[in-house]
Amino acid sequence: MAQNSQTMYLAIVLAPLFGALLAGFGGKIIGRVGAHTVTIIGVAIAFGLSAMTFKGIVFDGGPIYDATLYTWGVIEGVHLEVGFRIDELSSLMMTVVTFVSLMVHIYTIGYMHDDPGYQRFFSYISLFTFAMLTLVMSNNFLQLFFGWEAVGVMSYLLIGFWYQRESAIYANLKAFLVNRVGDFGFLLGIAAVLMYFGSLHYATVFETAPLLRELTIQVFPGVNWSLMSVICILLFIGAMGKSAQMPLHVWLPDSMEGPTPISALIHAATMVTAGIFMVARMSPLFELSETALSFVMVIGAITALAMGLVGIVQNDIKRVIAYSTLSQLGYMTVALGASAYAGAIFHLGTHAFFKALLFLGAGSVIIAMHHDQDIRNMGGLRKYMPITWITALIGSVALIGFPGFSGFFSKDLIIEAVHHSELPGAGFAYFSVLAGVFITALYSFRMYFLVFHGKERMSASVRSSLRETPGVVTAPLIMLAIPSVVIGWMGIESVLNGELFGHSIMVLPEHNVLGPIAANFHSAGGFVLHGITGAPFVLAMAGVGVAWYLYLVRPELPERIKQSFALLYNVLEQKYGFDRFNEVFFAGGARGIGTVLWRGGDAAIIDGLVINGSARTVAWLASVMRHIQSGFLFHYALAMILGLLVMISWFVIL
Amino acid sequence: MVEQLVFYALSGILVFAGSMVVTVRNPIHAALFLVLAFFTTAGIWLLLDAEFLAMTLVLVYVGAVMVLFLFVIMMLDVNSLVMREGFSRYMPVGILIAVLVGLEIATVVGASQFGLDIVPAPAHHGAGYSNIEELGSVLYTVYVYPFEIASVLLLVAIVAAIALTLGARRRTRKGQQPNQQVAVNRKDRVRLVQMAAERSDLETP
Amino acid sequence: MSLMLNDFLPAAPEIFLLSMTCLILLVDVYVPERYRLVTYQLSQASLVVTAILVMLLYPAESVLTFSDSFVLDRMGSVLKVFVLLMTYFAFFYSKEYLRARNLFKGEFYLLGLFAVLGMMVLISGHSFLTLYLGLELLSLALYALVALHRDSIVASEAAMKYFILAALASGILLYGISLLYGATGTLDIGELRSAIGAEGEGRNIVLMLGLVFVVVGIAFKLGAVPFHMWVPDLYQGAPTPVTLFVGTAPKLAGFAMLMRFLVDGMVGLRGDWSDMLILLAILSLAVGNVVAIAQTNLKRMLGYSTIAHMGYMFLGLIAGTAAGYAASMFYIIVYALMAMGGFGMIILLSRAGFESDRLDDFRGLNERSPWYAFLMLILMLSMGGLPPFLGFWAKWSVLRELVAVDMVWLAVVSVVFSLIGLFYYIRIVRLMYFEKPTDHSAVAAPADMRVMISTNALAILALGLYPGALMALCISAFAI
Amino acid sequence: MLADIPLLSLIIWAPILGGIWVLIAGGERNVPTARVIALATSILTFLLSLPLYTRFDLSTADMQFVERMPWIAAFDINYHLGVDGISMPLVILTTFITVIVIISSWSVIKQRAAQYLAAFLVLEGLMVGAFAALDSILFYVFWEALLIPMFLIIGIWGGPRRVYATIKFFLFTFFGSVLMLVALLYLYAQGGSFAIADLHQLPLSLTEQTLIFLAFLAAFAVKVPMWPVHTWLPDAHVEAPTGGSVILAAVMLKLGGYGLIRFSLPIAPDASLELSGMMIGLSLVAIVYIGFVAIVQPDMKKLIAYSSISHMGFATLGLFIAFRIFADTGSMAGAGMGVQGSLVQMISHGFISAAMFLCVGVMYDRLHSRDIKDYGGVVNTMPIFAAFMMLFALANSGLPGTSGFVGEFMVIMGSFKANFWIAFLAGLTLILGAAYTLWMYKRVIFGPVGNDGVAGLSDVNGREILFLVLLAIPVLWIGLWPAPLLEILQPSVENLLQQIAVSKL
Amino acid sequence: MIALSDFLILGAIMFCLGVAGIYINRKNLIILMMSLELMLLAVNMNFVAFSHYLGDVAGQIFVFFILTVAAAEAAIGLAILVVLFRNRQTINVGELDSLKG
Repeated sequence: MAQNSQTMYLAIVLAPLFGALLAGFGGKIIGRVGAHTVTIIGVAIAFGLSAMTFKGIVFDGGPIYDATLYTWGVIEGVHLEVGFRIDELSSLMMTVVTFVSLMVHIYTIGYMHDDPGYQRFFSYISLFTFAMLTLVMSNNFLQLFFGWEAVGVMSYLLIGFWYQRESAIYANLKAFLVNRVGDFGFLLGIAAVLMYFGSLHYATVFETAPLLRELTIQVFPGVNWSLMSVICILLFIGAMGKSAQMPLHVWLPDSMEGPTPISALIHAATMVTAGIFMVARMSPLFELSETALSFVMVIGAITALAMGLVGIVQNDIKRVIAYSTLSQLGYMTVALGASAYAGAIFHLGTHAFFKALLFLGAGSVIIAMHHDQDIRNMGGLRKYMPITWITALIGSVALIGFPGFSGFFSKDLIIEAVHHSELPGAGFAYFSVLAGVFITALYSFRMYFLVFHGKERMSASVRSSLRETPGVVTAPLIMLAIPSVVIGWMGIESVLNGELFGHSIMVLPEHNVLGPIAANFHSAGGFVLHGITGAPFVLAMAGVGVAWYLYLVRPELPERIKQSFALLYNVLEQKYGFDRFNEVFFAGGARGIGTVLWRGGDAAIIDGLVINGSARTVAWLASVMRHIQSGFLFHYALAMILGLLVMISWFVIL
Repeated sequence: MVEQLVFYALSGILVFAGSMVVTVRNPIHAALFLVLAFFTTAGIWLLLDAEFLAMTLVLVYVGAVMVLFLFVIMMLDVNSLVMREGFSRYMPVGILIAVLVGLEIATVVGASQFGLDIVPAPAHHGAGYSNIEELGSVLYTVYVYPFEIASVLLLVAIVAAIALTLGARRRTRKGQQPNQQVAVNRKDRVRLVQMAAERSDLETP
Repeated sequence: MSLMLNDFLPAAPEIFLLSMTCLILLVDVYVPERYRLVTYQLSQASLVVTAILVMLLYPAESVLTFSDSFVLDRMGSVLKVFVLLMTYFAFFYSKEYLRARNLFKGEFYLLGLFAVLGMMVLISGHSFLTLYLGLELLSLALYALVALHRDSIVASEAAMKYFILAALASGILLYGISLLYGATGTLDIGELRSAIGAEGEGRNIVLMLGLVFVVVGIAFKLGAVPFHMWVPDLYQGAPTPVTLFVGTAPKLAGFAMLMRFLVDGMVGLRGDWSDMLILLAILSLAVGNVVAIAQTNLKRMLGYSTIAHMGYMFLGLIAGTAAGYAASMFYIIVYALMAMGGFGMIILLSRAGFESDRLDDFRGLNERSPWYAFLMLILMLSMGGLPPFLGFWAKWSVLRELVAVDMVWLAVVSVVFSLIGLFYYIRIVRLMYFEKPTDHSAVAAPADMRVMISTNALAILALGLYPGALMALCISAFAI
Repeated sequence: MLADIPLLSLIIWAPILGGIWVLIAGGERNVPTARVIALATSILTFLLSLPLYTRFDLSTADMQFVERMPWIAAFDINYHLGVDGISMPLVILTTFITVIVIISSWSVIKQRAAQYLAAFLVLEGLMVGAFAALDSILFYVFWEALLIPMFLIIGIWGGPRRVYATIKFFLFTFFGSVLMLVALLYLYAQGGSFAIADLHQLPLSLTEQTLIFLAFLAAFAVKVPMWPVHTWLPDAHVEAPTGGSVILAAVMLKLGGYGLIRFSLPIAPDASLELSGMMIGLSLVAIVYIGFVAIVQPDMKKLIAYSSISHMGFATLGLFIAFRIFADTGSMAGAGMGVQGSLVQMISHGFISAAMFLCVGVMYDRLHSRDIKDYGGVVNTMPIFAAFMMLFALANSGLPGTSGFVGEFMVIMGSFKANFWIAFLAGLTLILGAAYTLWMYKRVIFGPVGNDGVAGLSDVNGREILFLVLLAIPVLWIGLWPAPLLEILQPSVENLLQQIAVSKL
Repeated sequence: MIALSDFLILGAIMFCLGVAGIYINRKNLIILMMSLELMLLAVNMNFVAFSHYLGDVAGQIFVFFILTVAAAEAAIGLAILVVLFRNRQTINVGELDSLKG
């Protein structure tokens, strides 16, 4: 049995890898069709097996699998291994990842149809799937980090897929470096884990963790910090990078430079959730540090609110969705901070579907618009693209958390959970998530109205060619729209009663914010009814209403508001100046320091002064001393006598 | 007393002669002062019962070496060379150094180490003493090896001097030879050659 | 006092050499110019036979003869063999050079042989008198050799300078000897040693003054700073074969003189003379290595390099142990071998009208002749003290002894200077390998010369790979 | 039977004799023959070195394949060779990289090709000798002698400022070495032996140890190179021909780290402990300072050279955090992570830096420029090459799954144990390394075709693919499964830690 | 009675005169060579004096050899001088500087 499941899990991981290698190295041989065939088969196998695993573990109560595949290395008795831990959490993630990936693969056939890098692209996204699976299936920190970095690299490659575009290769470098900042913290966190636990194996670490709860360490001499807080915050810094939390969010909007919206989708629906997944996975550690939880919650809250605000002023359809993603990630992070890990993962799942839907819908629009992405040039598209329109509407409604749609369940759960949280910062977080609901509704429907309703602002030539996109594009839309509607109904109960995650997530009793909600929970329908009476619903509706008024009824108003709140607008337009600051301070600073150290330190002081300086001194000495050898006999004799005189004086007289 | 008087007198002459050797400009004068120095030294050596050496000094040095010096001076005709410049402006420093060296040596070998109270003067030899005999008796026995080397040394000097100065001198000097240039005759430069107006060998190829 | 045949036996090599020299002198007078080679061959044969005699007479312990004024000991025998070997090579290398410049005359070889005789006398000298006479015999022959190229302006200038300064130095040496004689009443090295007694016993101010003068005299002979001024001028000015000769064998004799005076005679004043040698060594290392950098003439540069090498050689003596003396001896032998190769290369590359003694003449040698460039590389890097060449072991030996007596600071000083020294040696390598040649003519040297120089340079490498035998030989020379 | 073969001697002398053969049989007029002989020799040597691995006894820290013959009897100096878990991988690294170098310079070097190949073969033998020597003087001879071929390689076949660079390289290294020589002689004076094993046992006072440590440091720090004696490296690399850079970075720098492990640490453990703070400081300066300097380099080779310094900073850091851990906890438990990491880092850097320099070499052979600004959009014309370079660039920035990660990871893990801030500063390399490597990659490889030169590039040929693949294999292998390597290192590192944990005072 | 030190000091004076003669004289090589003779004379003076006061004949023997050597040396020195003069038409010390640096 164990052998069988190991083979199966290996198959899940290796099938996409195999496809990727075939498409990557044999791209020329197997051709375009061959490339997408092998990769889709690979991912499909992975999805099928993942779904089986999910079913086996969650519904059939199958055993949790935790075993080593091979020993990576043994250092001083510490076994560093590569292995799988398949439990509720990871099987869920596997399913989500492979499903989204499968959809992406299919969608790509149409979207990338004319791209010369067709095979390469399939290879990349399959490889990405492999990396993501490595990450989620890991049973130890080392492999987690492997996957972690691997998805980073794949996102780097994907964003820079169109390597001829200056903006793309700028964005991918930026994404990689910002992620590296997170990884830096993450790696330090792993180092701390290894040092104090003596192992990187999840099970061992989680088992030992409560014993080390009271341990403090001194990062700064004389200041005692709880070990758990330090570890968790360090790990969370990694999550901040990957899940694009402030202030490490800057890479995500730029990453939309990748082939839209496929790589964008990967970033939005899959890779960025790695951070959320990781924190949930580490719940046995985070639970032990309220400081860390508070930190997580506050960061998440800031991100949720601030990024939503930026979303309002964006005009690029992908960017609006990107900022929306940032904001939603903030929600998930808040949930994590509130110890509502299940809620976070739930939102992660629902978000994956409706956001994927939105991205693919946007992609569909972009295809139709001949790769014009500016929503100010759109309008009234619903007439031309009915399927896209309907599915986009479903997506938007789900996003704003309209009761009954999937987003509603997860988002309401988070808001409730935060409400129940008693950690420092919970108040602020609660305010943020509530305000966020309004803002989400505002930017979502701003986009929706501008794209699908109102005046048709595109050029005549574009308008004349506007038509619904082909089946390979719309099919995934429809397939994603269905779960966007139903997944909430299906999931909410098992999330709340703990069935879905079993023991894969640990929550301490004093942090159990989902407990009270579960206690009041009777049925999904009841939850929906309860939701209609709650503040979030009102705020969402207000948001939709404002959007309707501003962008459909009085389209000239936004311009006036923009002018009267120019300062605020500019701040949002500049995305709070993060990019500029990073560009000037970090990028410029690093180059500046580098130049100073190089020209000043290496070239001037070490080389110029010390090395060449001493060489020059010797050369100078040589040229001076050779003149003592004047060629005149009397000087020679004088030197001898002087030598004699000195020697007599020194050795005889003195 | 007399001995001392003679010694100081001779010493004074010797030092004077020595100073003159190194300071006069004319090498012939210098050579003559050196001869004077040798003579006075020989005198002083007589005070030290070194009759053979005193004689040798006069014979070898004055009789051979100094003559050789003078001979070379004459041969090179250096007297006619212009000797305008005097001593260097650094001469005071040079003299100072020499004086310092002298003073240092003198402190060491002075009365504190070799005064009469430490090294008493030995009695002079009696009338029957032969310095030559004493030297001779050891020179060819105890010192036969150095003696042989000395002979080789002289041989080297002969070989060297001959090798350096004798032999067919190659005329590769670059300098002008005015006396020879002025003294040329027509016959040295111009040769009249008799030849036929036509070449005879061309007729019979 | 009567001499038996047995008393002559220890000096048999010297006697043989002298006889042969006289014979060659006569032969040379009578053979016609075109058979001049006979003189050369006879000279070489004499050297070989003399060397064999020396080896046959290799003594188990020191033997004194000629009223103790001659000593036959192992150090002396080893040095003599090497003196003869160097001279053999020097004569060999010089043959073609002299022929090409119409200098191939008997006098060169005769004077050379006389110089060898002087060196052997010096090496075996066991009284001030024999040491002095040996030194003078050597010097007189060398003066004449330097000036032998009578048409050369620089050679005669070099000879004159050398003559005046050497005479000054021997005056100083003699003055020192006179003071030592006055202080101890003896001219014999053995008696001097017992008169001074154990270290620190018989020390007095007169002895010290005498010691200073003697050290200065010897330092001049070896070319230690500040008594080195003659060295670069002589090296540059003298015809290359003479430079080669002056730069090799007499160094061994100089070393022997140093040993006879300071170690055999005045070991009781070791503390004092080693202080003096420290001063001379540091100055030599500094001046030699630094000034060499500024040179453009290879012979002159090698002159400065000699000065520096003498500084290193002193280090072993400063250590003041038997092993230290052995290290110094090893050093001086190794140095002589390297210098021989270096000057040999200059001779090899020269031809009539072209001395090949400027650094620039070596430019791009690797393109003209990779083999000779490689040989020169070996020689230069060996002089620079780089393993696996023999020169490294020489430095290694003296440094080892220095460190063994806790004079690490001096060792560090000397290695710092060796860094500077390395710079000018690799400059040659640089010219040969990294630059384009200005002169593309092929190396024209007869085959026997090529073989000899190759042997010479490869010996530096081979002995570098297996230095044990030569080291053991030097150590055994001082084993008691 | 097989056990009697003097394997190490063969590995040392086969390439040296092969080099001589190349010069004699190949010569300048017969370069193809020279190439074949050189390649055959290098492959033969590599094959000869493989039994070192296959027949290596993993259970012991003792020296294996030991050969011992008297060399200089008067001073008890022996021709004494042997390898343990620390030196064995380095020997194989050397023989492997030499094969790569010979292949890589197959048709690239036009001038005096036979001499070039011979120099590398001789160099190979000498480097192996240095790694395998168990007598300090033998080690020193190899150590110094290998300067000579390197000096010539840079000087003859190098770039425009080659003379300056090579002389700087030569004098820098020589200066360090001679101080080491004095230290060795001092140790001999104290203990009467030059055998490295005896030196390890020699009791020394703290002052002695400190001075000896500093003397050794002068030699090894220059080779590693550590800040501030690193400035020869960028110059040397920039001017050296590709093969020279490869050997320099891949093997010669390792000699410095190896020297620290073999000499400094066990001979002067107390001084190492005393000075570990300084050493860690210098290592961190190398990592951070040099990381910043690397970012702004306009020349690809210089950039990689600086990155080498930065990476070698990890090697030295890993060694000396052991002492901090020891000072803090009183035991060496946990210190092995850093030391092993340091060794892994050295070996991995051998492959990665070689690959990076070869990548630059591949471009240089085509465009004859190393300036980043002369490139741009190379991927358009050389996609296969770009893929390889991407792999190596990522390895250079320490991506997990490549060998570059393993060493850095282990050292950071180890240094966290010593001090949070050490790990923090060391960890900065994650960002800096990625920044300088990928920024360069971006400017060179990505983007639209930069100029006509780039437009005319042809992709890598079979020979180039061959050596890039050959290098990619170990890079990935060590990255994905370092266990075999760690297994080799483990006993020797443990033994080393035991040695240095015992005070000599 | 004359003290030994008197002879020695006389010798010292002569020695210094000789030495000084070599380097303060910048004109004439022949005078330089004469100065050398003065130095040797000083040395001889020392030997003879010591020999007398020590009652040891060896000193005088040494002087005998010094005289021999000095004569030989003078011969060679003058021969070199002649060669030099033939080459350069001068024996001016101050012009003897083609080798330097």
